[in-house]
Amino acid sequence: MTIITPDIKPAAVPGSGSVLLAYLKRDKLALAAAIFLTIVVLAAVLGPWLVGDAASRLGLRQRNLAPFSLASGWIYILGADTLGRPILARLIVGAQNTFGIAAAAVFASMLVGGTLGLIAGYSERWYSHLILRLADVVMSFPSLLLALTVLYTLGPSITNLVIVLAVTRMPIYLRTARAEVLELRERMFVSAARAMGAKPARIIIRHIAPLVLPTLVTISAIDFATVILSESALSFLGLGIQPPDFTWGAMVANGRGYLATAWWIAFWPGLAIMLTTLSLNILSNWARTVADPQQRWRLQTLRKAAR
Amino acid sequence: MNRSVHTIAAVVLMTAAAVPSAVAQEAAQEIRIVLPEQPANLEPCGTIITNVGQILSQNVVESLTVIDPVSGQPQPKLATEWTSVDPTTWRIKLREGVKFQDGTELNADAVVFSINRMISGKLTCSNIAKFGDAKLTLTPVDDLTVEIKSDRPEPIMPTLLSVVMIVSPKTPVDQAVNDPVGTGPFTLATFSPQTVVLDAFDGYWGKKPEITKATYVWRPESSIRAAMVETGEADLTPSIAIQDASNPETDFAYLNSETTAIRIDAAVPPLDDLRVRKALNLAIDWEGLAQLFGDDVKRASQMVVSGINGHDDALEPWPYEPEEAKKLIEEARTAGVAVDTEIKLIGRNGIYPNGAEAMEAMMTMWQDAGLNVKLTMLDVADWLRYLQKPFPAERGPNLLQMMHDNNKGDAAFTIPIFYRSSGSYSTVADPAFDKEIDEALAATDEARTNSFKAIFGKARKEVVADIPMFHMIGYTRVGTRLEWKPDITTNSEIPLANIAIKKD
Amino acid sequence: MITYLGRRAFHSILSVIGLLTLVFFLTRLTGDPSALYLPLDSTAEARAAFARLNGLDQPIYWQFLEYLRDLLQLDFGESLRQNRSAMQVALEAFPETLKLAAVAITLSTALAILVGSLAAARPGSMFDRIASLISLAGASAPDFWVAIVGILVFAVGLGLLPTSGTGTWAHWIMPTFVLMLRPFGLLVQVVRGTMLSALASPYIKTARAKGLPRQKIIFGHALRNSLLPVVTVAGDLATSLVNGAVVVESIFGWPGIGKLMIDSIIQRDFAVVQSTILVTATAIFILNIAIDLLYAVLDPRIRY
Amino acid sequence: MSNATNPILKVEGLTVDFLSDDEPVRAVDDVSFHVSRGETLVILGESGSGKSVSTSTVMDLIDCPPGDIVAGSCLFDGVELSSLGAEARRNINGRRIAMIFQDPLAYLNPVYTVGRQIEEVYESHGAGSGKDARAKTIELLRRVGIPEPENRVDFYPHQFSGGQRQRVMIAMAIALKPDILIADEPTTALDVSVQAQILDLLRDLQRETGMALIMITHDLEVASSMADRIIVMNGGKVVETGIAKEVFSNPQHAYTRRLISALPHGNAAEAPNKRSTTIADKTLLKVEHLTKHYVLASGAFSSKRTFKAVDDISFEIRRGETLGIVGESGSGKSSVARMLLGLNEPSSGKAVFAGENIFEMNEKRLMAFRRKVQMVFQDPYGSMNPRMRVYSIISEPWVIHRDILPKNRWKARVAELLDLVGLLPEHADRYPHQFSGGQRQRIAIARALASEPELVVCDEAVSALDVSIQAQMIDLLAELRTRFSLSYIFITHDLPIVRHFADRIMVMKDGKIIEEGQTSALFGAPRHEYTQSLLQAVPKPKWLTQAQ
Repeated sequence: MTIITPDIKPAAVPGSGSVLLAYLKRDKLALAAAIFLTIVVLAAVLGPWLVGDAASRLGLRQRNLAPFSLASGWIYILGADTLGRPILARLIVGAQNTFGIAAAAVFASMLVGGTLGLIAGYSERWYSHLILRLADVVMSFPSLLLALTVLYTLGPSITNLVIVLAVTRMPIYLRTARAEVLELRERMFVSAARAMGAKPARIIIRHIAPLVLPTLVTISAIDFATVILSESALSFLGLGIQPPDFTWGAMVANGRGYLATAWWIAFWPGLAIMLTTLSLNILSNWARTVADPQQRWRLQTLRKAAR
Repeated sequence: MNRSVHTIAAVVLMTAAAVPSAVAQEAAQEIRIVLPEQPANLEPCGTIITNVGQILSQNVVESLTVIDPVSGQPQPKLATEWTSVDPTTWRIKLREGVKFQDGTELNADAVVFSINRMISGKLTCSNIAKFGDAKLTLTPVDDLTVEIKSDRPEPIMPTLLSVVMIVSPKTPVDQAVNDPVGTGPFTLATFSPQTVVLDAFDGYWGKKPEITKATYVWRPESSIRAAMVETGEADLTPSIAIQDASNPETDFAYLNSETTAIRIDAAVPPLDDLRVRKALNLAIDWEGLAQLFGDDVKRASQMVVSGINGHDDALEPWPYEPEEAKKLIEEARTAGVAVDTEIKLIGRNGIYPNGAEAMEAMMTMWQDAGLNVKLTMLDVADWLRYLQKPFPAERGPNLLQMMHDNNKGDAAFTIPIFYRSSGSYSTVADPAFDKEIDEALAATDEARTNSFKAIFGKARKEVVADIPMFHMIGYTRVGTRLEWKPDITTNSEIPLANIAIKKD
Repeated sequence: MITYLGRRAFHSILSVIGLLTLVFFLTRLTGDPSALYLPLDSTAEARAAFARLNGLDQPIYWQFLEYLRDLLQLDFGESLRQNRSAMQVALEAFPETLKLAAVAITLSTALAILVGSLAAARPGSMFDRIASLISLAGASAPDFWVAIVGILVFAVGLGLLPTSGTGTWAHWIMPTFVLMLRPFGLLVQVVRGTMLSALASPYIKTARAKGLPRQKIIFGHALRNSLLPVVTVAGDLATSLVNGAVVVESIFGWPGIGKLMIDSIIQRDFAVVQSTILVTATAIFILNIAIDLLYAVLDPRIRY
Repeated sequence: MSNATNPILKVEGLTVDFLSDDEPVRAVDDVSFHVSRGETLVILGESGSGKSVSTSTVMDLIDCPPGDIVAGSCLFDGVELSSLGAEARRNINGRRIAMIFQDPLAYLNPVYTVGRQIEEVYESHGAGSGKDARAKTIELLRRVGIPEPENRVDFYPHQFSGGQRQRVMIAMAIALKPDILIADEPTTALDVSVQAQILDLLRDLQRETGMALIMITHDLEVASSMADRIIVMNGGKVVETGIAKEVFSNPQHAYTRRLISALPHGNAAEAPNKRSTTIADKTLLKVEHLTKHYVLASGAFSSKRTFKAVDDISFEIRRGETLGIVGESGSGKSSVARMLLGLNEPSSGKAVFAGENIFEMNEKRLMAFRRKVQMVFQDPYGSMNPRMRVYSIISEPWVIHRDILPKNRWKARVAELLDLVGLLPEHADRYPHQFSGGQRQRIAIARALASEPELVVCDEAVSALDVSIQAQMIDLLAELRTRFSLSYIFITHDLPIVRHFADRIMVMKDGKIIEEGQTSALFGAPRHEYTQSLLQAVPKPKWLTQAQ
């Protein structure tokens, strides 16, 4: 052992906080998206406590108050809705339901779909085929029928809305997880674990799941946006969240009749949805760049040597 | 790269510019009507369904009588006169010289055929519901006279006959149809998933209408329907939302026959307490709430509109007295009523424009008054379970959003359903009240009118089983090309014969 | 290949049967349709007659067996609303949706491939940033909102396009555009991503070492290899469009199957719900098989 | 032969940085070389030495992560390449300078036929199109030794064998008779017999066209067999340069000397013997009539075919013995390993370990057996879960076999094992990607030792490593064998590697054992023709062959 190989210096590992922050700063658009999302999440958490009362206080004499006027107080800066409630306050309070529903639905579908996908990908028993057929069925099942059935039989509630959205998004995770597993289970470290005598459960949980998870999380960021949009489409068809609860999607749906006369009722929540989904998409793009060793340099500060 | 972007932009601009004036120019005598909903079918027995009636009624098929929108009294149509032979028998004289669109003559046999087809039970017939569970027997007396017998006195038979659409005897008896043949001034030309087209019928017995062709299309969004009339793509659209009725030149408000209300489930505590029911009525800022429905709505004190036999103009609606409401609730609380029980306010999605907003507003107002009201918005089918008997077993205290449409001229279409203990929507169970109602239904003329008024008065002041809200306003946008004004009947029919084209 | 197709078809038929069974029972869970078909004030007798007339008085398992029996005889039932064969209703509406969906997905895929490739050719450039932002913004807006604003602006405000309906090619512009927004936005991202990794792959180095012109490298070598994931995503998006462009159809009065399906569901028109689902599910399964075959065309390494 | 006075390509003082977050990484530092027509220049170096970067700069192939040419000049045929515009530069690539790469499967576009990819060269340089280009392409394929070129021209890259793919790459490169051909590790992924053919082809073509050949390799034998002149690179710098024979016979720089001494293929007399000294008589594993069939998917019109991956093989191994299984790709040697490890089911046959047939063991017995047999895989990076720390990787056998070690002793034992394989205890907290290839293989060995096995199966365990690291690994394995009286099954395609390590050697071809014997006997007098060809395929130095 005479030759000591130089210990190859590990490249900056994506994952450590300061490095990520530096990468974020390099991409101004992603930075803006991150800041916007932070603000929205803060609003969702603190909103009801801050402006909860204002959001549900009737002001029938301030119906459809136009925006950009401070005459009725700063809370009316974005105007008022059809019952004279300040839109700003409702946006802030509505963020909680919007994010809560989307997060719960995405999480549930990722958990269930991911688990089923892991099983369907690793095992070749009969239940794997059953899972795949199930995914086929859900894929070709109109989500609206599901929404109506669930809302009728279980009653309209936020939980049931989450169930509907989660079930309809589930096949995406199932199929992605399965496809990843099909590739991963042929990897050598899985063979190594099997050679050591590891049981399938251990291989799936310890070896495969952690490698599938990042892909699923990447999908979930975009899916989060999709769920917000689906929820608003359900509201448009009258199958979404039911009053007095509301989300941004429901606000747009309710305000759509006023686009010609009081555009601000549907515009602000629509803008909020758009900026949120846009931010999520931008951030997931950024995350993909960070994760890709061949693209990561675009986010790095490239210092040339002096010459 | 840049060049391709420019090319794309140029192509887009060119396409935009090249669009031929998107507004389809209809020939002068042809009109286009845009409805909110696609008619599921065109069975003449279903004309009381708004979107069927607005196409067929008085255009393709005609009834024996029509109701005068002002007086509420039946007027001749295919029947020219009618007489009551005895309390259960009416004799109807038919118009002479009327031909169906397939060439068949209108005669007593055709009328008997049409009514028998309606009551046969071999097809789903909505219109028959207006007759309740009455059993009818028909006999042709001579070629143009028909005798109608019912199993119990039917003082308003001529009014009821306004829902009887007379169809050609060649119509199948046991099958609903989509190609109705009637006596009206228009024949059905096409019925596709996109349009219904009516053509003028040359052999019409009455005055020849100005319109030669009418095309019906449908769009659910009120704003789009309004836009279509504005851009000239359509000439007329009924029931647009108040916020879209922004152009006084084209948008007409009309008092429709609809009355909105909240039904109080008076059978379940704490709503069985009269003080609570009164408080519910007093706690609403009616003037503020009216903002949601437009300046022209009328505050309601009873479930029928003016013009219906039995409507009491003198009956005062509930005022807005929040303090009084709070006081009543406190009284009830002191008397041991569980006023803090959660009360379900059951709304129906899309029941009328701004219906959900109204429910939200009312919920907030009741909460302010100290009641624990929680809103649930339901889909039609689900909501129906609460509306109709038998009610769901575990329904709990509930308030139900509803809308009642009586355009048939008589309070008999209203009172028994709501206030008689057997009424399918009724939460009232008062034998004395039942008796009063039965007597009123059997009465005729002025006695009938007065006893109906008395019942409405009692319902408002003593029973308080509902919260009458407003007599609603409909808005119709009529293109500048047309000479026509909507009225109380517009919700059930749009007679093309009454529409004229403006002469420039 | 033939074995493969047979197996796929067999699986698809199993799935369709499962789907129809599920739909049958789920729709019946949503309650009795008689309340919706009869006027609010009709009598109990009338309701009973209605149930009898439409076979709704039978126990549900019996109704299901009857449904299966009829299905084998290619009888798909009568529409409660429309008084005619439910399958006829569904088959009338389906081509309308298919036309719209096909145009929208084809156009958005083609455009996305162009824009995505150009963006990937110069990552980080102005074109890349603007293209990404615009495509994502389009995909992020609620479609019904865009549709209504579009009508208000282009039909009412500028008078360039008809508000809604069918007929001339001008009627196609807005529905297609609205329907394209989301597929286009997503596909641009997919194309851009796969193109970036394709452009970094070894065979591109070979192409450069051969001295190929740049556009040939991008569109000839990298793009061709990027098409597989694009086809997958486009296929999924097409599936969701075939399954009902409900929002666009109902706003623009497009007489498609999505609108028919939602109307039938709300109206509890069971036979039509079943028929629409049978039609769309069949179309989706055929689409999936077609996509599998397309894979084999695009990638010679894939053989079934 | 060499024409140093008028080189076709002259690189002077080339310095290239790769940019990233930290200080720029200097990939190539002040590198100069030149090559003349008809001459072969070999750039020799291990991975990371910068040997590919300099030629990529010449081809203008460097972009990501962004390379930054700090200094230097590339004069091609008297023209400074960096002064040319993109179009002029493109015109040189493929036409005047061509390049072939290590892994032709990845470097050929999978979705186009090979014919189309070659025709493209003609078309994009305006040297023919359509039928003309196709005819030229077929001729070219014939020249590089593709059988039935008229048909094979329409095949896709995946339908060719590895050697044929490299021939296709070569055809593509020489299509326009370039002045220079750059070959970047052209034979690394190939079996030795195929490697010899490809090298022959390159030499023939060079003779025919008189082109200059720049060959990049880490393999000293390949280098010696091809080079007229050689430059040795290490750490981005040129450490030695000169006429090939002189460099090999009299290396000046310390690094070159180390490289040459690490050569396992060197003269048998010089190399130290690393064979086992303590072979017991007791048989550890006895394999009898082991067979593995695969049923190939049947088409619609063809009947099912079976493919015999392993065809009735029998052997045994004694405690403390090292059995080398040698064969080229597809010979079935890895299938044997996978079956012995219980990763694949055999079609028939048995393997008796400690008196019991492992294919008939119940679950409990199988668990016990798995402790006794461990495997070290070819790709140390792929065989470790990238999300697990070294500590978790090494301790995993103890998680699975709860009774090996109480949990409180794991940490200490991991440190011990790391020390045993020459790593530091603090490495336990790192992830696999933070190590070099050799270090990773050490971790894999530590993991294999964790369950205190009696038999370790090494499947191409050193093939992916640089030559100097290979020697270290062999040393380590030999040392561990002595300390723990381990037995090894050492599977490799590289016959010379096992020469001083294996006690007995088994040569496999097409699923069968064709020759078996004591190592020295086998090397001394190979009986089977195939074994002989394997031994002869090892490249001989050019100066020797030319002298003959």
